[in-house]
Amino acid sequence: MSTLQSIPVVATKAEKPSGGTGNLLANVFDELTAFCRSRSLFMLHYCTGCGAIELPPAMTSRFDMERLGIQPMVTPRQADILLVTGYVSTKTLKRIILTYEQMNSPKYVIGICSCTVNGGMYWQSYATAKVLADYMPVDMYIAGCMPRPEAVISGLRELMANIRAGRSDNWRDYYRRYDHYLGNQQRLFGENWQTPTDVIGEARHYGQFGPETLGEHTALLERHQTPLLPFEMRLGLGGEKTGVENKGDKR
Amino acid sequence: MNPSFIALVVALPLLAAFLLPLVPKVLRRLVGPLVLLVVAALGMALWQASLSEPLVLAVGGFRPPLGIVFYVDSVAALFVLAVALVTLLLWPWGGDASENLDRKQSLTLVLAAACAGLTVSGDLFNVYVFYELAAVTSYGLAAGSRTAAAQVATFRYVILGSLGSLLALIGITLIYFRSGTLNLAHLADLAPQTLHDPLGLAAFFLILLGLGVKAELFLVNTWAPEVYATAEARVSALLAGLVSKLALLVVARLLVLVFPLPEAREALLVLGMLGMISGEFAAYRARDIKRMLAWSSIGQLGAAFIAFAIPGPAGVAAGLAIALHHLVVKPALFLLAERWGGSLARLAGAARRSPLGAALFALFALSLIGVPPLPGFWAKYLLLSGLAAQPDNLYLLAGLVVLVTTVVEAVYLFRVVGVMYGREAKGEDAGLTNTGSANTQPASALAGSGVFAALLLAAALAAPLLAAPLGRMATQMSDGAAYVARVLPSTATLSGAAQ
Amino acid sequence: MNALDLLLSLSALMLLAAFLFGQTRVYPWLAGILFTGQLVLLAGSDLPMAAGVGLEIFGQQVGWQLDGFGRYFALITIGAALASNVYMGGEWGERYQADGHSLRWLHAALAGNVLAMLLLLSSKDLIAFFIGWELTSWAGFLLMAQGGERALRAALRYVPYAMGGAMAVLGGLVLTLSWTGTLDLLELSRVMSTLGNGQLALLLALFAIGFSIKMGLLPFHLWQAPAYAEAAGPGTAFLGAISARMGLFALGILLVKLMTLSRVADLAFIDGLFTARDLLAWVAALTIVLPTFTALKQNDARYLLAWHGIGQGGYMLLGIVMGDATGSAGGLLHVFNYATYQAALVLAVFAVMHRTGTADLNSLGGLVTRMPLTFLVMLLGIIGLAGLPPMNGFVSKWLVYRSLMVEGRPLLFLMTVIGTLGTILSVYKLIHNTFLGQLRAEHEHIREAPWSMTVPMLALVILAFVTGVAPGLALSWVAEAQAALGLPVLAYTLGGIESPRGSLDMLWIVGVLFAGFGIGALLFYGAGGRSKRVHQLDNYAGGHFLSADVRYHYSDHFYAGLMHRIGPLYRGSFTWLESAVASATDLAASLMQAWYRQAVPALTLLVAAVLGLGWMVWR
Amino acid sequence: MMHILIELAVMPLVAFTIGMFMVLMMRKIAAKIQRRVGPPLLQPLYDIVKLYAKKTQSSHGLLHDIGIVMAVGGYIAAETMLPVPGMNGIADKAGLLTLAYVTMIPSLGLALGVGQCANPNGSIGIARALTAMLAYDIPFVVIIFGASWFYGSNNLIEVIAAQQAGGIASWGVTKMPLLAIAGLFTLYAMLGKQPFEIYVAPAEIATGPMVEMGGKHLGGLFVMQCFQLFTASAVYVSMFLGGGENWLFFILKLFAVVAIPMSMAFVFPRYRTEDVLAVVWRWPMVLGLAGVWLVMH
Repeated sequence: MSTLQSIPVVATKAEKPSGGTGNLLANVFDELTAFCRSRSLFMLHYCTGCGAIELPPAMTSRFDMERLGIQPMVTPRQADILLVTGYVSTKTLKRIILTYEQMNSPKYVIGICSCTVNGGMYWQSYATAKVLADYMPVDMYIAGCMPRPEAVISGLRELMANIRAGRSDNWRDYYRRYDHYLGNQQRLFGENWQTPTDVIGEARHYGQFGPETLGEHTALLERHQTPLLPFEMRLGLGGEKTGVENKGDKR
Repeated sequence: MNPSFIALVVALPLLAAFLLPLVPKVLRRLVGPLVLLVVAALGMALWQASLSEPLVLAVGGFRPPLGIVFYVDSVAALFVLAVALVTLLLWPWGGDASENLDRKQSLTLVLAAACAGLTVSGDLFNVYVFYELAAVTSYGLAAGSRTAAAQVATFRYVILGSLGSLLALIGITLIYFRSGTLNLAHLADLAPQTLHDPLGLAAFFLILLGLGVKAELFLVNTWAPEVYATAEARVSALLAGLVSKLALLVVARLLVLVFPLPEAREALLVLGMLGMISGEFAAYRARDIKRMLAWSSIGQLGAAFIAFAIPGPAGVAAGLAIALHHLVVKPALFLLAERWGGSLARLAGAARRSPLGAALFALFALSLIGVPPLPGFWAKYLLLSGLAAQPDNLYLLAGLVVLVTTVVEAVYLFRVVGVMYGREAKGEDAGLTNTGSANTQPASALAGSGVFAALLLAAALAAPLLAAPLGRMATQMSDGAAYVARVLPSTATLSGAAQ
Repeated sequence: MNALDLLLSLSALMLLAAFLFGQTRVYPWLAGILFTGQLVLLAGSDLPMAAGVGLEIFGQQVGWQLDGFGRYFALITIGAALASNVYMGGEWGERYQADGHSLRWLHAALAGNVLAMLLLLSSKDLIAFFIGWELTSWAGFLLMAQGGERALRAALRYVPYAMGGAMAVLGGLVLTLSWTGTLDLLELSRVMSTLGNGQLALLLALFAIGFSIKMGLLPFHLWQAPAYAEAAGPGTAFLGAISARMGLFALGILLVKLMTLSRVADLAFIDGLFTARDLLAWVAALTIVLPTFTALKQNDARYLLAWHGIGQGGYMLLGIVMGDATGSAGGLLHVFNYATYQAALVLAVFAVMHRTGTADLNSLGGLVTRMPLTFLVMLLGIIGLAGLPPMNGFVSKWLVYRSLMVEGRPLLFLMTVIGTLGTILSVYKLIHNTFLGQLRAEHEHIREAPWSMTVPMLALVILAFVTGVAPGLALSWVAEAQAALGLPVLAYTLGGIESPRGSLDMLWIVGVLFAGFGIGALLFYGAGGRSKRVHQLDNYAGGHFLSADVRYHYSDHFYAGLMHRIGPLYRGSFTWLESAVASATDLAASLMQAWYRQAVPALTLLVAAVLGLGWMVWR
Repeated sequence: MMHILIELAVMPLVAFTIGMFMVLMMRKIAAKIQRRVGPPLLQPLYDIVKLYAKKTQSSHGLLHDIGIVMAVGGYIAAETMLPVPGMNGIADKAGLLTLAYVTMIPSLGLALGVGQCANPNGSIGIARALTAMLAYDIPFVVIIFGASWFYGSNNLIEVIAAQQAGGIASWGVTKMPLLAIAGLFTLYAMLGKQPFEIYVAPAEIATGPMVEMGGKHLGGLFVMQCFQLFTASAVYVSMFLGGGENWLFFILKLFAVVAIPMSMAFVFPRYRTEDVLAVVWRWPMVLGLAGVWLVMH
């Protein structure tokens, strides 16, 4: 991890779409969705550092991202791409992780600037997380200090190509190797670390559960975590006294 | 029925009052109630008899207009009955030192006699005598609670009362000076020639002011709030409920018989309106329940004056209805207020300590503001429909006054109801609230007002039945010619022939 | 004993029963049976239902007779009472008693209200009418005053209004008697319109003011919201649903039957431009707008609904004043429609109060997962209140709009729509602040309201929905009421109305709407990927970590921008009038007290005597 | 009966397709004004397909979903009440006024869904959006009133027939120019683009109502936007531009109606909520009332 070589650029091999051979209709459908995914990318630019300054030119008339179907979006729910544009301080990283976890898959992370690759000029900072890929799967790094808009655009085009070809599936990695990422996060933030999202539950729900989803770190997490089961609607009618008891009931 | 029984209704209580100290102690407490029961029975009998035709008694056999005449039409009989019943209900049963109690009982009996006398008297001189008798006894009763405040208030009352009597006397003198008689029937006969001029009107006005002191007429009623607030509740109830009505009755008789003039009516109307406005509005800000009731009764009597100002049987019917209704309601309210003196805030939560008392208060309040089907509504209906039927705009204005003041009345009465049913005072205010037995109702007061409430409800249920007798009473009373004809058969036929 | 006698005796019997054993568990069942019996009796009888007994008092005949117009209101009254009765018969009533209130008195007040209203609705002459009117007012007072100190205070504020109204009516009554010589309504309907303009105007003013107070028309509306909101739960529902409509009933009789709208239109303020009828229409329109936007400012769910109750009254009156078949049908239909969803809404709010202990819109939120049935009731209720399809509120409002369009009253039409839009805003705030958004930690263990509360609410909204889909069901009663009142009768179909100038067929509209929802659901659930529920704390907050102790439900000052613009326009509207009257009364009272406190009464007496003599002598 | 069922199915589809191209046009116009190339032809479709095809979708509960269902379903229903060339759907059973109210259902649904998300940004956005609705619907109903009064009917089929009877000379825009201008202004506000998009305000309240919408929830909103554009423009065309004589003219008119406000929109910053109220209650209102007065006299 401390050497440049050990930083994965593409973490996992692309998975073949299921049922790839048999059903023609399903194939067409998968192709269509893959195509649409690659041609419609909503990005959330988490402007942590100086790299953000290169995005406006990339978006506006000079380079016009929209012709590629790329638009800026505002909240993680709406976004497909998380752009991390610069150095990541420990405090910021917490937010980035939360934001990443709140995004809907398939989701892609792009690290812009050298700082996200290896800490860059903040290599020696005690308060900066050096390698973004330790904490979440990164699909694309656009190195440079700062990378010019041309580089940003070309990086995005490459991501599009990857998506189109089904090569960019790192979001699965986060579910499958959650224990790994969580471990790194815990190392940095301490063992009380948790987000209000339920990654393990999602992994189960969407069938992304892997052998490394759970492990010692998730066990630690479960010890600390206040359970965050969503409120299900419930009827619970009747009951003579419960209402009265609950009246002033404070948790 | 023998007309000589009429004398008994005056004589019996008077006699009993004077003989009371002589009666053995064991029986002494029974004398008064027994006498009043007898009077009540007589009143009932008289009412039955007089509904068809009024009764006349020439006392000592001297024919009117020379002798003393007692005239009992159905109204007078009813008031005799009312006097007896109300006095009985407000009878001072005890709870006091013995000699003081004797005095009170005697005074009450004298008051009953005077009131009965006022109702049945057929001439102005007797009216004046009984009026003075009633006045003096009421001074005595008002000061009976022997507190300093009561005595100050009574002193004020005495001064006003005496001045009023003086004015009334001057008025009577003027009338006598002009017409040479004081017999009402005779006066009624002579009035068109002798009294329907400014001087006659002035005499009427003076009498009106004089009697008005008792009838809580506006201008001369400033004694009422203090006296009612400081006197014992039953005395206040007697004065507000009974004595005032009898003074009113006399004024009404004068108006019908001697002064059926627009000017006289106008004076009554204007003073009635002012009384209503001043009473009800003053009550709006009252902070003490007895004062509030006092002002309310001023207002109600204003309404009665307005009613009697309406010409014809309609006015008399309305006036009688209001007067009788008030006669039932106001004493009951005063009885309830006996233990509720002081600041209104102290009543907070009274409904919990005395639920029956509070419920009765609410019932009387509803009737007082005229919520159908309680009798108060019919009284108000008669008054208003009488007023609306008059072409003169002043009557319409009076109607407006009645309507507006009723709203004010509802607000302050229900403010009290609200306080009683509201939350009990807490913390610092708690000291103000009388706790324990202090403002629960004594059984006798509750029983008394319970009887009044029963009367009220009975009247509400029987309203359709009461309409006919009331109408007949009103016709009887408003028919001046019949009065003259009954008392002075010869003259009436003469003037009838002359026409 | 004929049908009306039976009806009234049943009602009186219930009042008696409530007094005797209203606090027991048996009573609600008995009352439920009796109310149902009354409903059946009422719906099944031939019209007009005349009472066998009558009185003669002070020369006036007093009698009772129920026609189609009265029966329409009576049905709604008893229906609302039935729902309220069931609601308070269960757990709600037990809690109410446990809190130290008297359930017996509450039941008695409800039964008393029903009896009083039935008497009012079936009055055959003005005396019976006034008796019913006053009984209704005071029975209403009794219902309002129960449930605590604040309720009592609010009810006391009602007293001067109620009495003022009653006295205005009484004044009108005696003047009517004096001018026409009769108080019989049938007789009056022939005679009253022949009175001169001046007399008619005075009568109109007196009666209309009296009736408006009950109905809460501007500017006499200030009492209503607190009085209705603070009453005990089912009482609020009953009051809100029907009580104020007695004013509308009376106005309907007065304007249409007795005076006739064309005569009212003769009373011109400015010849040909502004008549008394226009004034009424404008009062109704302003009553829609101002109270609705006052409701928008409320932070208590009960007050919010109560203010809407005032506003919705405006639609009803406006419809009746328009006087054509469509408008009056809309106005009348709105009485029924409004009663159904308003009662349901109020009951839902009180169900929330029952569980959480508060109706404060700033301390609730997220209850949809805990009280889904109550939420459903409120959702359907607010759709009705806002007047959107498919609920019945849409149909009645549509009829009123339609009438205003056809009659060519653009400004009045605009007012009604402004009212509707304001309602949409305010009801969204209601449901949002109560049921949506963050569920508070202290409410996590809340349970749904018990059956005794949910069943009446659900029944009411189902009724509101069914009569929204098939308004013809309710329009048959409305047509009967129109006929009884002498209005042109609406030609209706089961789904609405058929007209070349634009018809309304709710069956189709609702059908298509639900088909649309179906397709929408198909697209959503069928076409998309699987979804997973997330916890409310898993929420976008700019990267901030939310926790249960942080309150992030946006509820206070909900329409900040709007209020910034329009708030100053109506802040404290008409309260100045009330306080001016109160101050004037206070001033007058002080002056009068000063008179009675004067130091030298004897001098006054002498001066008065001299002045009086002078007046007598020289006048 | 079969006929009408087919219409009911086809009309929303047509509306959606046209609406999608309107979205494209809107984005293209914005791009051209900003000297950009802009999105490719099928970009709106790509966006919608991608959103629906998201592998993980987070929902805040049943109501969050139902809100979207209501938002889309309500518009699907509304489209059947809007006559297009050759198809009348159920326009004769529900007039203009009904249509106006039916189109409030999607807004209500959306509002419910957003409320369930428990995000204060969303709630603020909805509060502002409802305020904006209050702002533009008031002049809108004035215009509806004027048009209905002029044509003597609430029924869009008749409104369109009356206009087509006499060519351009009998179009609403020539007969009631003031109302037409007011209508265009109102339509502009209704479309919710600059300067009337305070309820979205991305940098302030994170796109307001859409803050928690991802995946098919957001996709549903995109679909709804297509419908919304179509509905607003089709209502305007039916009231003032003679409806559709044939598909070609109809589509041209529709696109023109959307193009006019959109060509202005992207050069504006945005109004605050209270200023939206002020501006919409002033100009279109005055014009509309004057127009109604002219129509009625």
